[in-house]
Amino acid sequence: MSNEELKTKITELLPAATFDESGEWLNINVEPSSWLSFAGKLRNNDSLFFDYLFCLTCIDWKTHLTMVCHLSSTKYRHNIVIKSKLDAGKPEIESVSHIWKTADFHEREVYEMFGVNFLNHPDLRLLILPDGWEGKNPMRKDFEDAVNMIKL
Amino acid sequence: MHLVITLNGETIKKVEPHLGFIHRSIEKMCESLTYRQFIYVTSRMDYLSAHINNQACALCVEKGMQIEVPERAQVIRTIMAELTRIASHELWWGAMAMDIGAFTPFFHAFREREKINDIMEETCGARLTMNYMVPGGVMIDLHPDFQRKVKEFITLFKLKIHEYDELVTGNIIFRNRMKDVGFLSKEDAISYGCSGPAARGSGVSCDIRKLYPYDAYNKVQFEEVIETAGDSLARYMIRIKEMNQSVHIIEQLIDNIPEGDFQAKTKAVLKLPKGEFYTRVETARGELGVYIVSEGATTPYRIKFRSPGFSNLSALDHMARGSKLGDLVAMMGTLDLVIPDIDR
Amino acid sequence: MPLTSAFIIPCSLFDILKMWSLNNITGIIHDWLYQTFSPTWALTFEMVIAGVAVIGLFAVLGLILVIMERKVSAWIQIRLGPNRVGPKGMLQSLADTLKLLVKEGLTPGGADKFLFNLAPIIAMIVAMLLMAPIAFAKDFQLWDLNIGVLYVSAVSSIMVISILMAGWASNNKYSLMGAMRSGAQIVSYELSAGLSILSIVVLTGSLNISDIIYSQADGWWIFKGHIPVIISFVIFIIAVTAETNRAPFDLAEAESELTAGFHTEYSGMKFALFFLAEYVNVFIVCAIGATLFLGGWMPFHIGNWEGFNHVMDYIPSSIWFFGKTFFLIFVIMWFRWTFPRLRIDQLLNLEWKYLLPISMFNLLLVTVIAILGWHF
Amino acid sequence: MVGMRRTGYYFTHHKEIITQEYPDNRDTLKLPERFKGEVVMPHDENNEHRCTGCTACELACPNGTIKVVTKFDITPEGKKKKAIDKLVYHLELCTMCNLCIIACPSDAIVMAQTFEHSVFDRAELTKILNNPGSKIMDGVE
Repeated sequence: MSNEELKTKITELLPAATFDESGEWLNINVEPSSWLSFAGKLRNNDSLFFDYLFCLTCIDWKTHLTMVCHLSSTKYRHNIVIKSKLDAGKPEIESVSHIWKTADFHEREVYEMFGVNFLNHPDLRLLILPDGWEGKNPMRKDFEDAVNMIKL
Repeated sequence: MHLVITLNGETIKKVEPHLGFIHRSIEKMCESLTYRQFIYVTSRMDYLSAHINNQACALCVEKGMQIEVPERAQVIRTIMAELTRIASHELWWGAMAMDIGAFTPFFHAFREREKINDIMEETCGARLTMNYMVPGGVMIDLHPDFQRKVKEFITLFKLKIHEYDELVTGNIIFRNRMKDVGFLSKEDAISYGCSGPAARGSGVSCDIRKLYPYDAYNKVQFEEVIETAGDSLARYMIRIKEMNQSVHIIEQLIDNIPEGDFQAKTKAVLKLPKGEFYTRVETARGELGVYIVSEGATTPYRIKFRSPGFSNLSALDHMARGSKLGDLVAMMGTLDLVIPDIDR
Repeated sequence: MPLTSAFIIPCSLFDILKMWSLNNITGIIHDWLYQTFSPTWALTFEMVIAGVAVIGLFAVLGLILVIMERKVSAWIQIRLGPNRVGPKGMLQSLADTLKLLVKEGLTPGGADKFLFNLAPIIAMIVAMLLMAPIAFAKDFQLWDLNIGVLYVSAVSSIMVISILMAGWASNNKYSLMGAMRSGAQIVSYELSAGLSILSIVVLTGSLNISDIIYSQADGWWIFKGHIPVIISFVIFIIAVTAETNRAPFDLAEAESELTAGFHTEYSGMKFALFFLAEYVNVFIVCAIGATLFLGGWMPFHIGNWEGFNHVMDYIPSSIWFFGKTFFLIFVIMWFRWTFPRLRIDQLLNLEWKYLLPISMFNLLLVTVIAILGWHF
Repeated sequence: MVGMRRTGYYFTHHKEIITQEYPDNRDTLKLPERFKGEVVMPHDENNEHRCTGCTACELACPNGTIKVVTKFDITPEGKKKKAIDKLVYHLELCTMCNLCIIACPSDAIVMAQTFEHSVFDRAELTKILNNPGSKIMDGVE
């Protein structure tokens, strides 16, 4: 499906969505509050059928955080990118781990690296960082490692 | 990696991976490295397909810079990537058999892998972490002996590949250990974000080389190996057949390496334009995604590696529940987990 | 001159072979002791000699088997194997033993100290006891008791106690799991091993090991006893491989699943004792197999070929015995380095669903053969 | 069973053994000329090297392995000329990525084929690549 068709389809599902076509794939900006219901529609809509979440990550823009989800359809082979802006102070978003099960691990990674709180996540614990990790989230831009080898 | 397993006798109730024991935060490291420098770090992620990782990064930078890669470089990259894939699958095959309890295949697999490593050493200067790909092509031209050595290797490999079937695949104990173990349905494989042989074993067509061809993959004929059984044996068979396909790809390219530059002319300092770039390649374990967010500086603003092992690992708990402890090692073997790839 | 030397060499060769055959050595020593000392002292000396011989044999066998295993595995795996210590690396296992001897024997904190230290000793004692009834050569046997076969199968089942003890006392989840597995495995495989031994007992009509060997003077049971004996031989080999915890049945120490199974926590000499006991056990079961099915020290005879049989008789009986035993050991090693490991449920299925019914039915067949006298 | 035939084959065919007896084969061991062992700076018979002290390698290195300490030489014409005092190389940080060799405009540094790097003191891994008293080769800018 071309980007134009995707656009019209998605506008039907979520009129509030804004689009950005500067990248390779269609970027869709959604509000964190509407993300969960929108994700369910993307997954279950027969003509979209985005059943393959291949990348879920987060970007720290210092002023705010951006959640980035790369979705693909194994049936129609089209890709989209979903972005939602989060508050830097208290980032919160609904978990989609029951829609795409792979999101479980990816969200846990984002949780510990960026401190994004995923609501209704089944098992939101530290995955990579050692238990009892104190301090800032390592992938945030304001995190300074005391032993950074590169900046010798 | 540390797996916490809840057992009832010998039956697995729950598997909980604890990660991060070798986490080096490569993504964070890359934020302070330039676009030429960060490629070498990615060899340390999935060290068994170091070439393909480097290739993914180089491709992503090329996409951002819109560098036209010379055909010769493309073909060299493809051959190298396929050699890496064979080497990786060889090691996997040996380690897999070792997990199941047979030691001998490990050494037999290393015999052929050693030949590939020698070829790599001769051309790239290293055996494991080559750092041979640079944005715009490859670092050095091929060694004059490269073609001859690769052809020798292919002849040898074709003589030896049936031994793998004799030693392991045809073994009745092995088949019993693998059959109907670690079942992963097609829907689950997609939902867990599995890729590579782990997903293809469940009948999901997900070979990036076919779907989104990069480098010289659109110039060669090969089949995407798909099995529908979804058990460990299917994933095993896929890798064995994939080795044959890789040999097939190399055979097509090795005599037709075009003349020309091995590297495109690039500026001394690379600066990606502002924007976001995502490339996907097929490593030996599955789909590797490189996601670069650039602010127009010489270093990436944010870089994310979507590693295949991380997603494949998340399916382990689902697969393992209700099976025996001995099956767990078989499942982990067929998922082909490389821990630095998961931890990054 | 060349002619005479050509005659002398074969003659002296035969003499040397005679000397090596260990025939009558026990008799000579026995007679000499009883002539020189009073019967009480003679008996004591005999016991001491036997004890020293067993311990010496235990150590030597362990060393030889370890180096043999390493060489066999290396050659199968297209490697060279140990080649640093001694000529062609033949002293490697001696060096390893020395290293293990001087290592500190750690006892983990939460372990049951008494049981933990007792377990390897029991394993070793069992292996030593099993040596008693084995006929190493013609008339060279420590204790030719009339229930030899029964004794072997009875004593060898004590082995499982030492493993369970080690697993339980280690206070380690891997050890316990390995011990439990190995308990289930050894107990169940004892059955088919016993049943296949029984088939020879039925044919011979005696539990005495030297009787069994003498009954094979005109041909080994594996050739005389038709297909049922071959079947029971195969079952015996499979069962003893499982009983000695060797791959493909090494679930008790499956290193990819359980680190090292029941001896995870053992180190130094305690580990070495387990290790030696395992190898000596392998030797013993192979010796039993060779005795029962391949005629022990009996030379290989073919029907009425007098010349051939005569040549075979010149090869000393101890060489026959050790040759057969080491051939069986090699077969078991060959198994180990070829096959992958079974899963625990497959292992028990194999025993209870296949081997046991087959060996039971097989025993019936053998009994019929024995009663009707169909064997040669 | 087929597997046993295969292993039996290798048991009896010793000529296929592939073990390399490493410390014993040092004399015959030949590494390919591109093998990346460590960074060295070749000097010719007059104790001259080709390094101009341009710090391109230092910039190219991702790990801060190379430190170029420059000094100013007085050329015969009386002009000040930049040259290296020391080229410090931290082998313990090096990942043999070859980027410095590629970056060097005057081919002053190359990869050596040595690979036995273990020493007892970590300080020994920090090396100074230029020989004491060495000079820049004529004609290298």
